[in-house]
Amino acid sequence: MSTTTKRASGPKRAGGSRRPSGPPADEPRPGRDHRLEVLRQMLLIRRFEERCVELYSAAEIRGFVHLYIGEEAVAVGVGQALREEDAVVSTYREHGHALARGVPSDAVMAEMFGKVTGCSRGRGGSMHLFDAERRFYGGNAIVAGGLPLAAGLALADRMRGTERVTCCFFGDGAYAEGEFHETANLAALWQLPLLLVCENNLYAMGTSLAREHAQTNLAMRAASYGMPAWTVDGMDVTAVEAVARRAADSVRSGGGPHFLEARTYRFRAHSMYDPDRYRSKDEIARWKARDPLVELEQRMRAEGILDDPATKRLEEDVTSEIDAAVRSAGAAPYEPVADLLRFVTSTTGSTR
Amino acid sequence: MSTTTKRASGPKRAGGSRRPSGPPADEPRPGRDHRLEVLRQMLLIRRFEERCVELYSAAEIRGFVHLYIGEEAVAVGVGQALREEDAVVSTYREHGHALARGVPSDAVMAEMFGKVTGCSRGRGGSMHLFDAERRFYGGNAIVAGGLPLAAGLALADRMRGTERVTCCFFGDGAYAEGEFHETANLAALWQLPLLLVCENNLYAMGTSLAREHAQTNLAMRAASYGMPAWTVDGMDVTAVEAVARRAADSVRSGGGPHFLEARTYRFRAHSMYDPDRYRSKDEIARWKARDPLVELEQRMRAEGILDDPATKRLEEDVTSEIDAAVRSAGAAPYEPVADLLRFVTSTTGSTR
Amino acid sequence: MNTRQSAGTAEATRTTYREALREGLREALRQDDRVFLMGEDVGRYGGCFGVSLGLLEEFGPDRIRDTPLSESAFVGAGIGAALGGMRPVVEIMTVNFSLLALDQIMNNAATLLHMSGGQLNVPIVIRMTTGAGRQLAAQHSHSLEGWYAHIPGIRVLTPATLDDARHMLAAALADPDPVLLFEHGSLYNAEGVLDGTIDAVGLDSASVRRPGTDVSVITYGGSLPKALAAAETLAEDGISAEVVDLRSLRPLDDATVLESVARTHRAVIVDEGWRSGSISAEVMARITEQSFYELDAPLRRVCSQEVPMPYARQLEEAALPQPASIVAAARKAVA
Amino acid sequence: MNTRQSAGTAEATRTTYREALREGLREALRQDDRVFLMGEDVGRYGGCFGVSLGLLEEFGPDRIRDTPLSESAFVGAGIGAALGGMRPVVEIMTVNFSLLALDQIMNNAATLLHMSGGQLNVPIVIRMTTGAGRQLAAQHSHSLEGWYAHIPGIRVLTPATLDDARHMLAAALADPDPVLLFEHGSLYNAEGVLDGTIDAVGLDSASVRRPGTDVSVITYGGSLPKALAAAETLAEDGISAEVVDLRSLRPLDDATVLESVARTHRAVIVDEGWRSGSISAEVMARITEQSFYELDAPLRRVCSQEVPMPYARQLEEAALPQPASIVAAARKAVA
Ligand SMILES: Cc1ncc(C[n+]2csc(CCOP(=O)(O)OP(=O)(O)O)c2C)c(N)n1
Ligand SMILES: Cc1ncc(C[n+]2csc(CCOP(=O)(O)OP(=O)(O)O)c2C)c(N)n1
Ligand SMILES: [Mg+2]
Ligand SMILES: [Mg+2]
Repeated sequence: MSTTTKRASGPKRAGGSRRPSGPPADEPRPGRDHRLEVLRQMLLIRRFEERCVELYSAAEIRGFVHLYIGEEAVAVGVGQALREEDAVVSTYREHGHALARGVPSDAVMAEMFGKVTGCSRGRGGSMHLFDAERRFYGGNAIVAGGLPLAAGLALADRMRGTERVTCCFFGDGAYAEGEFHETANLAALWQLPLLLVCENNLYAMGTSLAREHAQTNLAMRAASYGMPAWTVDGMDVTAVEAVARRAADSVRSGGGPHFLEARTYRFRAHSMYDPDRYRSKDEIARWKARDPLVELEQRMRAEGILDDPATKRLEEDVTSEIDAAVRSAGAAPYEPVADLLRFVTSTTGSTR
Repeated sequence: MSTTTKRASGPKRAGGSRRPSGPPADEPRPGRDHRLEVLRQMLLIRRFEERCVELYSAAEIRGFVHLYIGEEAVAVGVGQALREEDAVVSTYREHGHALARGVPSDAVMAEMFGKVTGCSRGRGGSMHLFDAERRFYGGNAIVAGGLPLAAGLALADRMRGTERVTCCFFGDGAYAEGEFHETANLAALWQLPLLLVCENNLYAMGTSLAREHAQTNLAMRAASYGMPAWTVDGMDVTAVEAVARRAADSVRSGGGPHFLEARTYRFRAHSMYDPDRYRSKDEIARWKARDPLVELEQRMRAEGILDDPATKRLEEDVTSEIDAAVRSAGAAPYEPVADLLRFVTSTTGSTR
Repeated sequence: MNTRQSAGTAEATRTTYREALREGLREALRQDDRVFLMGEDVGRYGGCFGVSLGLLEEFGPDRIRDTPLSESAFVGAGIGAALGGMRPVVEIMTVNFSLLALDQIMNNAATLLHMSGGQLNVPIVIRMTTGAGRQLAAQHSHSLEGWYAHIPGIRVLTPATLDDARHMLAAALADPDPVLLFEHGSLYNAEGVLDGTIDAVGLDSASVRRPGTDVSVITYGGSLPKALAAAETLAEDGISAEVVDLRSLRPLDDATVLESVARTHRAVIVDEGWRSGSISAEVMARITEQSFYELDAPLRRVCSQEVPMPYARQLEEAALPQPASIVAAARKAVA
Repeated sequence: MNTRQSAGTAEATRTTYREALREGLREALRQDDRVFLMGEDVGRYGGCFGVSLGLLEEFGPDRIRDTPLSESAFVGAGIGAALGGMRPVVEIMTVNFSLLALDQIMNNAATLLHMSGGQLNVPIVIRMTTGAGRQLAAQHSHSLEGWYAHIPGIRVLTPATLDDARHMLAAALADPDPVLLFEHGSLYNAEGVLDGTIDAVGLDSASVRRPGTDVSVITYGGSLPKALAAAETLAEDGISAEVVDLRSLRPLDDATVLESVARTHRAVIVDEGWRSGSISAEVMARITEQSFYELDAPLRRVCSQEVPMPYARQLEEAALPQPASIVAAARKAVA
């Protein structure tokens, strides 16, 4: 959460889609330190997940794992607009959201290993990361199931008169669920301090946007609930950050809920089990050409604030963080089976 | 379903609200017989329900009863646009829909008496009227619960290549439920032959429109799903009929789902138990001044197609129909208790 | 311990179940400003069954919060508000509508504490009306509280007496985890005298509402008055029935049930839920597992017939447990 | 009658549970053009667990119909389509998500026939994956089929064998009422030989999968292989366990269960559902009610621990019924 000092460029054209409709981004262009931090976070997410793939093949990680690779600019860009006291509600594709929120990578990795040192004590796994201290409320694997919850967190803040923002991430698929509709209306009706971030990666599992939604302009439809709704190029972290800051500031100052549609793409399959039969190689290649990490790096190099040694340092930094996470996760104990029935209710004693 | 021969006037201003946005109604003005039939249906619904109030006081009818008085123009106007082969899905406030659909008044009355001659054999009561032969599919008392069902009926027609329309009635309150959102999207996505008729009577029980919806222009929001959506003055049966015909014709000829918002008002409380504390006397009086029955009668008198003797004949006709219905309902037998477990499953034998 | 007596002298007050519930709400709202009531028509309308009448005027629209028709969203928002430090009381009009919010109840409220490894408890209370008897037919009449009791991570309460109606809410709000509170629709108008000496009730134990020696009649909620009426009739025949009110369906207080069965060696379970897979099956299973050798006769149960509740009065009556059917079952048990 | 033998000679074919299900679907789609499959990702993706792979290519997008994420709407649309003369097979990816459609399932599918006084039957089949064992944690792993069996008006099927996977769908589609079909996630890859002489199975009766004389092990679905494995182990100890596969949880085939208990006088019920309020409680209740005097020992059950399913392998394993826990319970029963 460093300060921003230079001018950010406006949102760019999302690959193959209409011109995004975000507000003009006339925020000051971020400084070098900030840029480096953003890049570091994105790189951490990328490398972390690449390592997860290896660990999955090695059967150290099990269950369902959904990779965020390709979408890093959204979590990191939005994350920059949030403060420590804000809350984040996420989905099953949440490694990126968790890491961008500052959940320690070793706690996330240990969680995937199912270890007691995991951020959910190994009870959650990849789909259910939690960190109450950092107000990271999961980790919800029911599509759209986090939306009402986020509205409730925002309601609590509203009723208590705090200036906190609750940010809820969800997908284009989630938008079709009834819970989206109910939550959008409730949030707008009650003017809740809620930032709705729809990660439109064009697919819900194998179902493309146009086969999920009769009308695919998601931001326009969101606006019909009576809240500001903008579209942003989700591959451009600078644009995401600019729009998210503007939205979060407005939410914070009593502007009611805001909706952001981030146009993005997952570079990998939906989950480890998905043979990805439903997307063309061409389409994937076109989007990979807009890799958000590469774009940011190139921009930073063009701006003269990144060079080879710096890149190398970053890579090393991130790799050693992940190495350490894997090591400590591997070494950590499993929770004893005798504790199975803990945490079903808060109080000990009879639970049934 | 008589033919229309004269010009209908366009939709009129709904009491106290914005100008409705229906299409110009340039259909031929209906003839005298048609007008009389429309009036008769509206009168039947009105008098039928007034009798229900008496019978409720006399404890002949029990359970929840929701009156349609004041909203008759919607059921009857839309009903005129439907054909015998079409289907209707309704709510718990469905006496009007059922009668307008041609469900015999004695079968409806017997149902409210809980008699075996009732249109649901006394198992449904006021909230669950059914008539498979007339393709009247209830009578659903879960708010918005009929919407997905209606989409399914329309899907069946679509898949079988028939030209039938399914018409689904629901309220402004139902619009807030997730099932509305999901159904609207599904219908638009699959271009289902579905006519969605939202009876906006400004209240969901005691909750006014503005406290249910952040954005109260329901038709505009419906349009955002990608389907034609019009608003019509629900107190003007001629306007309702004109718009409904246009919509139904379009649906029938492959135009996909259409949405109608009928601006209307219930003159009575939500149900027999409701002390109606949440509406002002003034507001009720203002709407009663736009009684759809009175408006139609006045228009017909002005047009010279209705006079006192004709009104009297109509009233007598309707009264004797209701008298007969009450008599036969009173005389009909209750279903024997030994038959309690019938109709849990279609086949006899073990059901548990 | 089921009740806590107040120190001072207190008078017995005449009241109804509805008013007792309302007093419980009023007290909670007065004592803790984190408490708020949210649901369809809880405010201006006064609650669909009038429970919250007058509370809007006293506490304002922020704390007596009318919601749009959106069961999933406002139950979920209650869960979120609970995570955010509030103490929401969420009202769902009728148990049938709660199915629309079941995803939030099971997949979030009941599960978050565990999924988060103990980090996130959810102090929400969800109230709803349950049960038949008013000819409201198949979408407004079911008794699903026993069904809900299958879900780990929640409490399921069924206040059947005025004292429980008056005090269970406070105990529920004091619990750090989700509590579902089922109010039987046929009880709202029940009148009686509130025990002025009780100022708190516990949630963990069942209660013997009438002692007896020949047969245990185990029940809860809307069936309690019927069981007590049946016990009267049985007494006239010289059969002494002990009536046990489960009060909480999750957790179930096995101990009180088993103690009663140890005294009577015979039991009839009375339950308005559909028979198959009912909570009465669970009570039978617990007894069979733990007190098999105490039993002198097969266990019996009186449940609702397995049929969506019909509207017609004679059919609805036949579908429900009634004092006569309880009497008949108890007679067979002691035969 | 559980099965119908085909007239001609037929060969035994090696297949998997997944393929057997797919063959059942393919056959239904070929034989009746009112049949169609609808659900999230059933088409281009091939079904989230690959059951419908290849069907889109054979039958086209109208009949292998991908839906948006809208469980309530597409299940409700299935109900409507069934009313409209079609024979929909609706797939819900996982039982936890079915909670979003529960209103449609209980308040409409299960209820319409009765509410309409017999006019509207709903010939829909709803398939879903159930069960744990793959470390999918608390929102993808529950076993709610026993819970669903509480609802009158529907059938609840739990195919556990290849033959049932292959043929139950046809019988379900022939039924005029709603049928829920639960496929246990751990069975999809189960391989074996399909009995080529069977060309139809019935839905009304349970099946003795292994005869025995000392103790009845009553189970269904994903627990059947575990029960059979336990029976092997018990046999080594000289204990002869009879394994009964319920096959249908609603209606329950009491007769087969009671006959088995009449032979063995002892029973252990094995059930992946949470213990309290499980279908195993219902089985125990049925036995207690009807065969109390046949029993030589208390009934026992082996269920899932009452906990939202944890991710970590050792915890998940401990939460589920396992052959060892079945063996232990059976030993106690015969002790
Ligand atoms: C209610 C529900 N239905 C179905 C699923 C299975 N499922 C998991 S992710 C997913 C796709 C969601 O798509 P989207 O919201 O666009 O998010 P993305 O995976 O693209 O990030 C589906 C169908 C689920 N988890 N929950
Ligand atoms: C899912 C559900 N929630 C709540 C109710 C209780 N209820 C019955 S009617 C009603 C109001 C519905 O309002 P609207 O849709 O506008 O229809 P109207 O009654 O005005 O015709 C409510 C809250 C219900 N029947 N179903
Ligand atoms: Mg997506
Ligand atoms: Mg209304």
